[in-house]
Amino acid sequence: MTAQAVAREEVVRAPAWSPAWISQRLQKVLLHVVVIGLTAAWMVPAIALFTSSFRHFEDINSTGWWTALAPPFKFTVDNYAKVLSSGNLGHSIFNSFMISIPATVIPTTIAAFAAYAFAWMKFPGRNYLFLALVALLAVPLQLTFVPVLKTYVSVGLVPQNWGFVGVWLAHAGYGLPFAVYLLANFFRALPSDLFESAEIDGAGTLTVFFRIVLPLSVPAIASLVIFQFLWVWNDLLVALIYVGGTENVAPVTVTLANLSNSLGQGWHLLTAAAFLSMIIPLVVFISLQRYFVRGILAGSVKG
Amino acid sequence: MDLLIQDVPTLVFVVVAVPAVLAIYIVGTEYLVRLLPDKQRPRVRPWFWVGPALLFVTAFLVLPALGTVVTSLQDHDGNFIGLVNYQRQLGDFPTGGAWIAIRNNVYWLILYTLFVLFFGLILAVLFDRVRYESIVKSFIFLPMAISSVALAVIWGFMYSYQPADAPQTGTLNFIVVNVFHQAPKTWLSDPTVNNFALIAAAIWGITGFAMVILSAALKGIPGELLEAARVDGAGELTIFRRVIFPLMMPTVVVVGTTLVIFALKAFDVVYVMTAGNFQTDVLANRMYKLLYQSDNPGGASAVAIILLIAVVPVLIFNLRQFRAVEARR
Amino acid sequence: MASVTYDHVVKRYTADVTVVKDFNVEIKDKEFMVLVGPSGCGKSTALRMLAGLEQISEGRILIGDRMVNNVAAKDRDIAMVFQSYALYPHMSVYDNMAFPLQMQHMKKSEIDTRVRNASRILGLDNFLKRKPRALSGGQRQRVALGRAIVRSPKVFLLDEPLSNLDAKLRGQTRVELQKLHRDLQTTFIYVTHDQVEAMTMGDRIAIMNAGILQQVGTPGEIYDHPANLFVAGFIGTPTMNFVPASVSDSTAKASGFEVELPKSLPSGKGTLGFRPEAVTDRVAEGSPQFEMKVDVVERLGSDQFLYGQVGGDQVTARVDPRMAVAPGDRVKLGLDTRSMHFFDAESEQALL
Amino acid sequence: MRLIRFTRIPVIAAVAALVAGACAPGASNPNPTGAVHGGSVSVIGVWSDGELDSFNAVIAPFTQQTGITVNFEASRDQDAILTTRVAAGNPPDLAAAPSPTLLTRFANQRKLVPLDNIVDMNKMKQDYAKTWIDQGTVNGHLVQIFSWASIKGFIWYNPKVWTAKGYTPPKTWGDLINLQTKMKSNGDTPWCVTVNSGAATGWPGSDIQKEIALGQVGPAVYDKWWQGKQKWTSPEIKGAWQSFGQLLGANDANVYGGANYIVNTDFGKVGDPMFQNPPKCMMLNQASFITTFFPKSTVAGQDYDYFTMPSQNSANEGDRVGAADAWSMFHDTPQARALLNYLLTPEAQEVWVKRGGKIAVNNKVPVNDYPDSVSQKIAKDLVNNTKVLKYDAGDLMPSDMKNAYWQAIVAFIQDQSKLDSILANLDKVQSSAYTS
Repeated sequence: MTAQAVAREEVVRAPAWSPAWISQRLQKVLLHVVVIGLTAAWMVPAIALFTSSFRHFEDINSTGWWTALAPPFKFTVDNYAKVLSSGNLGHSIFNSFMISIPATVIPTTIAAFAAYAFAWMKFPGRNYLFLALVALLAVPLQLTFVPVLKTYVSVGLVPQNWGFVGVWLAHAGYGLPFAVYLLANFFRALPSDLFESAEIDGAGTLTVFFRIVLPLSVPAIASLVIFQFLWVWNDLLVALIYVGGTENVAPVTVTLANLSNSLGQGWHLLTAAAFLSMIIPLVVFISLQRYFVRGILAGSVKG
Repeated sequence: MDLLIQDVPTLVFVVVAVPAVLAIYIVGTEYLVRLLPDKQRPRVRPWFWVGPALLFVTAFLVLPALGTVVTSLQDHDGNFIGLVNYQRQLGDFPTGGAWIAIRNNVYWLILYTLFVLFFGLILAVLFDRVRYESIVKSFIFLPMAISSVALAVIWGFMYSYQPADAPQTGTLNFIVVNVFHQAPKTWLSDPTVNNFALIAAAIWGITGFAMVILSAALKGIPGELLEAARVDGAGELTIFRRVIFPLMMPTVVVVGTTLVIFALKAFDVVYVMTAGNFQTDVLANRMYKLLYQSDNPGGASAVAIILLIAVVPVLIFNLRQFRAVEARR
Repeated sequence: MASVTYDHVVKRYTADVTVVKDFNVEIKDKEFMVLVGPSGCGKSTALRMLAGLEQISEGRILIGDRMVNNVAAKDRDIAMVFQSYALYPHMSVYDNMAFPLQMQHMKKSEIDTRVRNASRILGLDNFLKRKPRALSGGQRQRVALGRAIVRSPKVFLLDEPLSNLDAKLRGQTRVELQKLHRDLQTTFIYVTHDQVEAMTMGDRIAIMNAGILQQVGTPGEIYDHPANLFVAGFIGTPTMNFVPASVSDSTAKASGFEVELPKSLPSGKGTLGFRPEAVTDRVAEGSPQFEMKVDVVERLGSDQFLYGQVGGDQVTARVDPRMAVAPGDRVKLGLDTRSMHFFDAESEQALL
Repeated sequence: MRLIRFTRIPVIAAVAALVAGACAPGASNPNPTGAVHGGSVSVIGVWSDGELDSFNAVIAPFTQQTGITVNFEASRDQDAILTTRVAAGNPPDLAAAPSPTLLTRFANQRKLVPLDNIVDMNKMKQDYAKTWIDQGTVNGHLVQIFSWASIKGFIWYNPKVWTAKGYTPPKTWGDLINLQTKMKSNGDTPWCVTVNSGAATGWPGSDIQKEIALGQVGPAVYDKWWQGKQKWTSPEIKGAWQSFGQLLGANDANVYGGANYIVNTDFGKVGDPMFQNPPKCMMLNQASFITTFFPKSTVAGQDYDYFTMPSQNSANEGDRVGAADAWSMFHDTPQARALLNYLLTPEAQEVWVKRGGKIAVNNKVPVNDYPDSVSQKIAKDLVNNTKVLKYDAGDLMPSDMKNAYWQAIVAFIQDQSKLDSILANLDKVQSSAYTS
């Protein structure tokens, strides 16, 4: 039994029906009530959307979504059928993967290098350079489109020749400030003793980075991957600018946005589309969630 | 379908090759660094590590930002006109120029940042104590996965308005009418509530972000520390205040800073729900309109620069924060 | 297996922040040297400069005959045990110990032999597959030692390695460390703020204060002949009694008593120092006597300490544990003049 | 398959470029100069969903005949996409826009290819109303052509309900006001108005106001107005606002749901209350396309019909406001020429017309091609009874003026008593919007 487990036993076990025991029980119950209550409240808008996605257009327009939860249950899968049958969906999901995966991998890798340097290497102007990088988070992307696209056009980096490369690089550039900021913050929190110990043990910069920093930063990298993937996956504008909206390259956001027409007709299909487009990011989130484990640093240092 | 299958090797290639290339880069440069005399190495090495990141942000953000500074000082035909664009945006206080947008950004800055941090922390800490953590976390995270267009549809269901004599189709107005017996409210067009309605929708959308990062930081706090505090007889609130919060402070600063910047850049929710009408304009939306509708790049650039300048106090706070962290180690 | 020499070593962070000033020590081969001092005195910095974790601002550090100022930490052939242990949390105990050897590109079989050898010495055989988080504090501490041992370094550096252990385990480990030092036949440099550790473990002790080396010597030398007021006060529990006194010729006059010193000193004011054990209930013929008003009585079983007033001064006495005394009592005590110290008022240096 | 061709090999090179920092080898654009057969033309437009299906139906015979592929990019953020790509030098070959504002801006920036020698001008003059040619001409060159239109100034009602209640379509403005009064005295709500439309909120109201203006003051003042030479506070323009207010009634009492409902409800839902049973309002004013937003169960001629907005000045009877899909060319390629010329033909335009929701701009499109009696009536009306067709004034104003106009409509609906300050503010915008 570990020291932790021992401590936990001591805390939890108060004699049955003692005041401490009762108050602990009450706290537990209260905790569950609060957790479930908050989550339920949070879910209301999503439940509204989910319910509506199974309703007829006319019903959505004329009665509140909650009325569908009482008899007569007039549910329909028409919205889903319409969305799924829009011919380009499968292809555009694939396009979204083609865009999102490299656009996540590239900035995450580059950010990890930079964050390590910012967190653990000393060089002149380090703090100011880092802050400048953070400040770039505030640059409105719309203002970068013209100069960047101009450069792309002048070097021929257009979709006709280079496919998705332009949008990968752009997403990498746009995602880097946050990525470096998040990772550097996490790297900085690693105990310095580990680095010094490794240095004395004879580990070079590379060994420290690959064998100590990266394995210990898995939760931070996992959250970064989730967010970068999500942002790219949900992005509409950057994709439209750098790859365009033609069917063969359109990501799923473009295809779904086109479900409703220019005058706004067909918006009810977005209810179903929203749930379908949510699936992939949620799968990514859930599958990476197991890396958010307690105490990845436990046992390394004390105090 | 065969088209998809044929492209899979491309994808796999990219996923494997890109990190491989970057790994080769970093190993290769380290090899180069080792050719240098001992003393030079720590001076040269960091630049190889930050190099690719600097290259990317320079090309995609720094140069365009510098161009924006230049554009903000020019008129439509590219003539230098000094600060006229800024004067136009900052003239006619308090309702002219960009002032309504600035006022609303202040609302966003305060309410959005504080509430998201608050909810993010509360949820991270509470969820940490239940066994079904991963499920409830997924639920809170879910809005993150919704695109802004769908967000408008979702919150349309919440805020929709019907005349008092018609059945309400909006969740909030249903409650207002049937529980509080009040006249239905026009959540999105009434200037006394609409900014808060938009901010609420945005808070709902982004809290998952704060929760995930704060939760990761929370998991980084060694369990022994919490157990020790509990054995010492500290109450849960005390533990949160005295142990958890101070240890999470650097991460709170990171999330807080990011949220402040998100608040300053608030755009999607406003754009899709009110488009800045009914006094809900924000700087980013104003910039968008100036840029794409009014054909006024100078004005748009001035707004963008105002936005960038607004970030400076946050950066100074950050600088002090990580100087404090460095002093501690 | 190597001596270590600090030669006029200075560590400066900024122009006006100097944490180690003109530090000179020669540590002999296979010696167990303890660097001791209050926290912030520069002892850890001195060690970290030797380890290569801090740049040396001035002076030289030699390991054996080799100047290591510009040698990278990993090339100095040293091993270090950190106060926090600094175990790699994602690696097993085995991997933690094997890591420094892998860094030397040692053969797998050789690594295995060494790790198993070290784990046998430290009694970690049954834990090799565990992660550090599944170990107790004492076990983690031994893994940290093991990681140092496997390398068979020329010099062993230990930075307060016992401070995270509870009192009982600390006492135990102290003994183990001394045994380990004997077995390994290697130079140990041990940093601590605990004078008990210093006195019990060190072949020699170097005492630092405010970045300045105060005195180097064997525990006995330091205890019996402290070089200055600081060393005298730092070593020994309870602390040495310090009483303001004025000297003329060989007579020191304090507020409550007078004492004849073994030799004459230049006249002037200063501080008279004598350890509690010099103040006893056995009143010897011809030696000074005084009356103490007792404030606090501490019975430790083997000893009994009295804290009280003599004249206007605070004095501690070690008396026979069987002596019956209560707070508020006035007792007659004698002073053993054989171990008297006198410190100059200005320089605080020991004149006696 | 196209995807594969342009991704796989460059990917490897791209990775190499990442490492070396080398520039990509710029592949030259295909520039076929010979016969117009095969190749492709890129188009950016706003159509999606059903509209895109209709457009594809228009394109199908073209592609079949010429072998030219049309790469259509749909984007509802057209302002952003097109502005950016034009500014960056990466425009599509052709762009189709729902209003000429953006394209006229590009024309003034000399980014558009003049079409004078690309289309057959004589044929255009025969087949097209003069408005469309004038409208497409900027700085003396034809730079825009129009394909499909929507005509404004139609007041829609439910004939079944009207017959039952004894209402008849009014011929004059006075009749309309009387009808309104009669409806109210019967306990009916005369109007349905909804003006919410995201960033463009207010435009449906502005349509009503500008139809009234054209009918009141005639084409000359109308032109001066959108050109910024007629003050908003002038009696002519202010009169139109007041007439608009007359329809809305004091505190918008003539409109179902009042101000809150008007500004909060999407313009597309305008007909919903009218088709409820019992109907919540008696009529609504919207352009010809609105029929596609009516509930699917409604039948043209039976459930809905229209009459045209009566003019207050008989001299202006038959003056209509319209808007149309505008086309411009950025790259003069044989394929782009071919497509543009095809779009001008009645054959192309009738394809969409048959599918409903659009009115052909080409006069040669036979009335019988329209799918129902109501749209046939509109087509006939346009040819026979329309004296002057004026382009939507809002779309012709500079963006800042147009946006201020729409916002003023919202403000007016919310509080009609503020008309003077609203118009004064519009004058202020007018004084700066036209100069920058």
